[in-house]
Amino acid sequence: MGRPGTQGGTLSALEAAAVAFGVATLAGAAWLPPKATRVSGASFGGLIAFALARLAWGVPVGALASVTFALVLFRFAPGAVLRRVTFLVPSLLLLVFVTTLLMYHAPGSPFAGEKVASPQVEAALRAHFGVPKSAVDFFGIYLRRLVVEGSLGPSVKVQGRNVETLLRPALPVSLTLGLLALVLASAVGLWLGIVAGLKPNSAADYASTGLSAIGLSLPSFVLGAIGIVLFALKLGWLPVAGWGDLRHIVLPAVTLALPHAAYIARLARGGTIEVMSQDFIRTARAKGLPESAVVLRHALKGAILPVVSYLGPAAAGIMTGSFVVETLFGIPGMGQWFVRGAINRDYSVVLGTALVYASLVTAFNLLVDLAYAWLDPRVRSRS
Amino acid sequence: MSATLPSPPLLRVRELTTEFRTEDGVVRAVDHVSFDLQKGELLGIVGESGSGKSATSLSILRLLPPQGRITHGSVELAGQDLLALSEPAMRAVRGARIAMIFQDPMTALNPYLRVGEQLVEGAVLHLGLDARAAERRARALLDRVRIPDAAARLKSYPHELSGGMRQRVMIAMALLCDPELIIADEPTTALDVTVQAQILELLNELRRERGLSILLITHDLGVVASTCDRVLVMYAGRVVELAPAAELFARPLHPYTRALMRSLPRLDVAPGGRLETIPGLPPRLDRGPFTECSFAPRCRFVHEACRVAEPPLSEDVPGRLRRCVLPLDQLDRAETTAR
Amino acid sequence: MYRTLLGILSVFGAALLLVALTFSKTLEAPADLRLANGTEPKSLDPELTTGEPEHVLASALFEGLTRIDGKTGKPVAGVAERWDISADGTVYTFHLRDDARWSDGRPVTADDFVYAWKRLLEPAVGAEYAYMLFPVALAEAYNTFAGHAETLEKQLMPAVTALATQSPLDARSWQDFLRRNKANDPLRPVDDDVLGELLARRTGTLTASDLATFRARLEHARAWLRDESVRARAHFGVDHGVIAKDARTLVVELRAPTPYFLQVLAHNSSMPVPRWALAAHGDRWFLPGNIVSNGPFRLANWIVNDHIRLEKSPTYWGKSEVRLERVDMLSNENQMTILNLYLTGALDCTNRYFPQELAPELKKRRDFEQAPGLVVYFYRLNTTRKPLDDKRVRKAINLAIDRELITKSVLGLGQAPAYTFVPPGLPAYTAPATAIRHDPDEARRLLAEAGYPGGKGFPRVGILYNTMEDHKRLAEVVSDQLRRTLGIEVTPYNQEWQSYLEAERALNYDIARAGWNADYADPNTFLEMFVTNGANNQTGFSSELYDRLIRLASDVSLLARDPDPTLAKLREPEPIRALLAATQSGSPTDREHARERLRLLLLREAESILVEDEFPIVPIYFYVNGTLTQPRVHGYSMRVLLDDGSFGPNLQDTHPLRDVWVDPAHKGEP
Amino acid sequence: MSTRVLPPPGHSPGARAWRRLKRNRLARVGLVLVTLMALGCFCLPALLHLDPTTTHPAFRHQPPSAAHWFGTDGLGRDYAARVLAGGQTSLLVGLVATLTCVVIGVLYGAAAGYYGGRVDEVMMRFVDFMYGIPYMFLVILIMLMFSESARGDPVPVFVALGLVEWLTMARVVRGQVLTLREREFVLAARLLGAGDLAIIARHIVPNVLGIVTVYATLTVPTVIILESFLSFLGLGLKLSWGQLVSEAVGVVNPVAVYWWLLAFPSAFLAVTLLCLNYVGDGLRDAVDPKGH
Repeated sequence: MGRPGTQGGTLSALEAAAVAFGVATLAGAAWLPPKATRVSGASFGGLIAFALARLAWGVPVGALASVTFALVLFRFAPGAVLRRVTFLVPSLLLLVFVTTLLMYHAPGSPFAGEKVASPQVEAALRAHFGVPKSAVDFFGIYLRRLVVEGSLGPSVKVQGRNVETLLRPALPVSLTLGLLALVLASAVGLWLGIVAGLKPNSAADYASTGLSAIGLSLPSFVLGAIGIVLFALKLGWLPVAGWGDLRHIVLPAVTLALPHAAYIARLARGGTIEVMSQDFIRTARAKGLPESAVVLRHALKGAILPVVSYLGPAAAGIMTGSFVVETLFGIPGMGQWFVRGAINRDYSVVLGTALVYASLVTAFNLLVDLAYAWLDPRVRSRS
Repeated sequence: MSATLPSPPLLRVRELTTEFRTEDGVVRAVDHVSFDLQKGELLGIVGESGSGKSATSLSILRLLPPQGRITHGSVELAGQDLLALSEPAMRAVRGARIAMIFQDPMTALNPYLRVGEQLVEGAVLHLGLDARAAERRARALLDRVRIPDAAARLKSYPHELSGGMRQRVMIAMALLCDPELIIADEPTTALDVTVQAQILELLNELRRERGLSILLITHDLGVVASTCDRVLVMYAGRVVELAPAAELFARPLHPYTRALMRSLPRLDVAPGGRLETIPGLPPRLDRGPFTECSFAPRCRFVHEACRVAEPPLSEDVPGRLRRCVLPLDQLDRAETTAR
Repeated sequence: MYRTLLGILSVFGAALLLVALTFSKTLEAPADLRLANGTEPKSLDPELTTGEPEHVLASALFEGLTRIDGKTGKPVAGVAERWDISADGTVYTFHLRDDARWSDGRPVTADDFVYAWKRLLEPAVGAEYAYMLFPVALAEAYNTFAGHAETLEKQLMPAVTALATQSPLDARSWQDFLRRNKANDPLRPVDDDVLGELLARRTGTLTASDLATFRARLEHARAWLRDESVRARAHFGVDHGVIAKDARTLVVELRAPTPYFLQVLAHNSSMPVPRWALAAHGDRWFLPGNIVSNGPFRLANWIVNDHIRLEKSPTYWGKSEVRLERVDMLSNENQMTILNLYLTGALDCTNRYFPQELAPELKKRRDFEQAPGLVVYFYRLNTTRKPLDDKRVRKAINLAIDRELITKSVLGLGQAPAYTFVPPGLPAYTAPATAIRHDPDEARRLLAEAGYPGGKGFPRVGILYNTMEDHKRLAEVVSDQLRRTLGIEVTPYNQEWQSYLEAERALNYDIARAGWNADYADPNTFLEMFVTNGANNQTGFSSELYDRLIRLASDVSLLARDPDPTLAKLREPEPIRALLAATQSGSPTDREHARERLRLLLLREAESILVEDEFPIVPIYFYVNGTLTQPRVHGYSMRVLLDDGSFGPNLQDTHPLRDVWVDPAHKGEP
Repeated sequence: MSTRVLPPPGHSPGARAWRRLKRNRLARVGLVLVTLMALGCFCLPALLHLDPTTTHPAFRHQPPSAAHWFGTDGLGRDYAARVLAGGQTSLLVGLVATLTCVVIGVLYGAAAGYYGGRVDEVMMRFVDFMYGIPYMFLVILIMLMFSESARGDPVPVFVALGLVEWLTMARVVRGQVLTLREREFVLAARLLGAGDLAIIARHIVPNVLGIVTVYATLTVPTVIILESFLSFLGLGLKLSWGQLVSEAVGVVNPVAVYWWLLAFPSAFLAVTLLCLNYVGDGLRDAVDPKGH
């Protein structure tokens, strides 16, 4: 009846049309001529810069900074980057809308508490938090808040706070954890994988295979639990949970990194074996280069390329995997908001986290693509 | 054989035997191969693919892949046994005294590094040059191998160069440390015919200019005929014939060499005539040890004697070696009747 | 290539830098006491909070007219230093302390309470706990009547008009219609016999003229509600309900005598709020930096999803009694993490947030304490759905469950099996006789009688529970017991909280797990919810007698008007008749006493309808609260001192932080 | 003729791949173990009359014994029965979700690759967009939407997991199809007037089956792990390995060590995932010996 959830799975005509329009816009971006892509990419880039700069420095400086940024983009950014950015804004809009639809069609409203409130109370709350009964209306309110006020909206469940104030302290925590895990996974994975790949079927190879096996075959929360038992409860070296000093980060980062380290090790091993069988390695050896130079100068780049292309998905995986680890270790990061927002139907929190995640994943994918191009001159000259 | 030649050979290969472990068992890719290479000489090694030519060259430099192993024999460079050297000592030989040019310059050059970076590293390593001197030297060599705008090319990546250019880069790279010996493993196979000739011409020029010895490995008899001093013919991992180039082409002494030549297009045969092919395929090397002549299954002159045992290498004609039991006159007779 | 390595290294460096930056925050001084406080608090606004973690924090940060004493568990003087109660028990005059101060130094005045209470009752604020103050005269009218009038006008009246075309209507569809439109809630305060009769009609048909009467009466009711609401808004807080006589005198008028009112005043919903801070910061007034509070502690730091740091307030009137300097309240829901933190010494008290599954093991420890609580764990049965609309089936389910086994072997903390609904321990209330017991044979017989011999033909039913390990375990045991005893197919399934609430409210379930926590120590808080179409009923259960009993209990004088029809339907009318006589004679105290006993007996009669006749619920067990507390922590007890000098259970599991202290001699012990 | 000259092995690509797979020891062992595991999970409970739901609260937390090989859980249920029953759902979820993802991924990827150009770009941008949505989020929302009607039925989980896992499959297939459509036989078919659908069905799809098999094999473990994450959050299936493991993780503590609760399902899960990974790797090497 009154509550949005009870409408069940059917989309209204307006909602369906809006989704279709969003997809069409996204598709339309592909038909833009290169010049238009430059313009749109630069302006979208400026828009995103404005959203971020406004939070940091306020509207006037933010506007100036973002216009400058847009001009710099237009003038200097590679076409491929601008093309990506062109797709980014419609993608994010579509993401917000689709997520809104999903939330509105999921059963349960954010205003239901254990004790039933009167319809008037609910209406008062809806008005106060800007969560009307229709998804399309909500989308409008949300966008207005985002664009005009530069706010991700108030959280329904954590009173008195906007989503950005909730996420601002959580983001560095998650980023720290995620980046550290990513670096750890890359470092350990690359090292093991390359060592194993250089000497297949050696002891080092078996060791790395064994480690990959552990990382691949158990969910991270099991690894985390085993880590807690061993290092926190049995040995007492590390704290059980919490956040505050460097000792707190060890177990979560390792837990988060291990599955990815395992995968990276596999990729690096494969990459190394493949590279080491290449003719140019023989050429390098024929020059009389010592093996270390052969590996470092000639093999490494090729060996890590498959790993680099995996970093995009890995970053996404680490970010979304982080809430399991954050839950397990009681870390005040983004992941908790993400899960709790969805479960509590805290619409703004869900959208805010989704936006941040999507932007991070996109940004990281762009970085990875750039890194790939930087590492592989053949890709570079093609684009 | 050594008696016929005045000076001690630069490279002396004796009974070289190399085996590969494969999924199907051990393969003997190089089987008791012996030959000498004089200073300034250009020796060609010819054979079908899989005959062991490349394995021979890699064995000389000890660059076999992990599954390959030299099981027997010796390789002496100016009297020094390379197989006895420690790995660091061997590295000092590679690139500095023996350089190698590989078949496909596309894959033999590292795609991730600039041409310049790849060129200079040998000079820095072996000649102890600093980066700038090494680059000067590299540029000079690129000029020498007739690469236009050498300075710019140093900054290029391999994929930005044409095939011929890349092979010139390879040659320049090989020349960088003034080696005594260059092993060129099918240097022209991956190139256009016009470029092939230029590259061969360049190699020959450089040989004359610098007194280089070259071991030219090829499956292309035409290349051998035009450039080599002497020719070694390999089949199934073994030497089947060794002769000065001119003599070999005038009168091949082994049925396999003859078959090879007949499969070449020739100017002295009327156009429209059919090229011959060698029936069957080379033996699978994992089936050894040989209890018969390895060419016997495909040989048109095969007879009982061939089935009994592997024929030895014999010097039936002075200065020439061949691995065949068929008397020379019979061979010639059969040849004419076959025509 | 070395550049690549350099690149990798610089990424490494950047990551480490970020780590360093995150951790470079100034470190806090270690806390005296670290408590587990459940999930992240949603708000510290005492009027708007609803959850247990928020309640604990609000009680530390703010203080009402009264507060709960840690030693006795009883309300004692808080901001009010003393109070006078009128002879009829309906007017309380509170005298506020001279030295009660806000943390910014301002005095706490009677106006602060009037402001806070009006805010609590303001419909637009949407405070869920507004009903706590409903005993105060005009409070309910202030809070709900305008909304009720609007509901009648915008929803019910058009719906009735539309329904009129379908008349005559059979009573079943009529009741269905009333439930769908939630008609009872807005009409409950309306005293109109005609309306009451129509609302209660469960047999026969409703003619067009009935509906017309109903519509006309609705119009009346609407006008009355609107008028009352206007009146309440004009007078409440001014000259009626709650009145600030002067800065230090507050007069509260009650609708009817309410024995538990002093307890209500200790609850966070009636605590004062700083109106100047609200004016300055709006709904962010309780965030660090903005908050002004009047309790024994003040907010020092709030790291979301990690902990809240409280420190002793220097402006609190009783600061000499507060012995803790710094307290950390940990926000973590993961029970196993909390237990492990406790066991590694990183936490002083688990509170109730330890894994229930380990209860039997933990019970053996010396640092473990427990006490029964005023909470009942039960299953709702959807009485509107086949086959649960048959009360024989509902009874069969009640009889098929082995509660003894569940409390002993599944829960193992000493929980009491529940054969009635209201938890034991409430003073002066005795549980009614009950038909609920473990009797598999009778259960099978009843099921066969209902047409499902051996469970044959019984449709598959589900047990809905909200996502949580403890509920899951119980649902699995119960479904297994039902399956094995009755031969019926029962599937436990979970939904996360919001979906679960939605499903319960929409009666979109067969059997649903529920728990009810006493808002105040009185059976009314448990029994009130099962009135017909009550917002928290959520079973579809409806009984005219039950509704009447609950209404009479809220104002026993109504019974005197026409007692016989009601008494005729009761199980034990005699003691009630006797008490009814006693309310009309004797001294005022005797009358008062008789009224209270009469009220409890009426509630008891109501409860017996639940557990002897109708079975809309399956009571499972009564809670036991427990905690692991380090021995150096004192005053955090599961026992309270009773009037007679003996100890009794801390029924509501309250542990005011102002009365907790840490033994310094024990410091350093893990 | 001599036996020395052998004809080249004239096998079909499939048979060659199978031969290579059989030579890969890890893959061979993996295949055998996974098969055994599946057989065990689906047949043993019936054969041994194991009942995963009957509770005996009085006999809870019993360590492994002759009566209960894997001990009992917190409600006194036979843990062996639960591990095996959990295996059924875990394997099923892996299989069904993978099938879903294969169907969507192959169709989508084939269409994108086949039509190419702008169509391809748009379709791939959409995939990027979907990658941008944190997948867990999508799963949670899909599951929330179905949780009301499903009453613990596993189907929404299947659907949800399939719906998020098809992206990689679509990318892989698209890459293959992009090269395939330039191949001679496709051109020939087009010259003969075959329609797009016919070409996709007859020429494209059969040729990507190899790589699809490989990725499908690797998707199964991914899906099983993903389901365990959902279980950890309380959104997963009622009885699966992931569920058992996360329940066991919920009681990891130094007071009472119920090691069997974690050890058995973890071991089963780990062995299965590992074997599937090795089989997948082996398949990849067999189908495409040069790697990616």
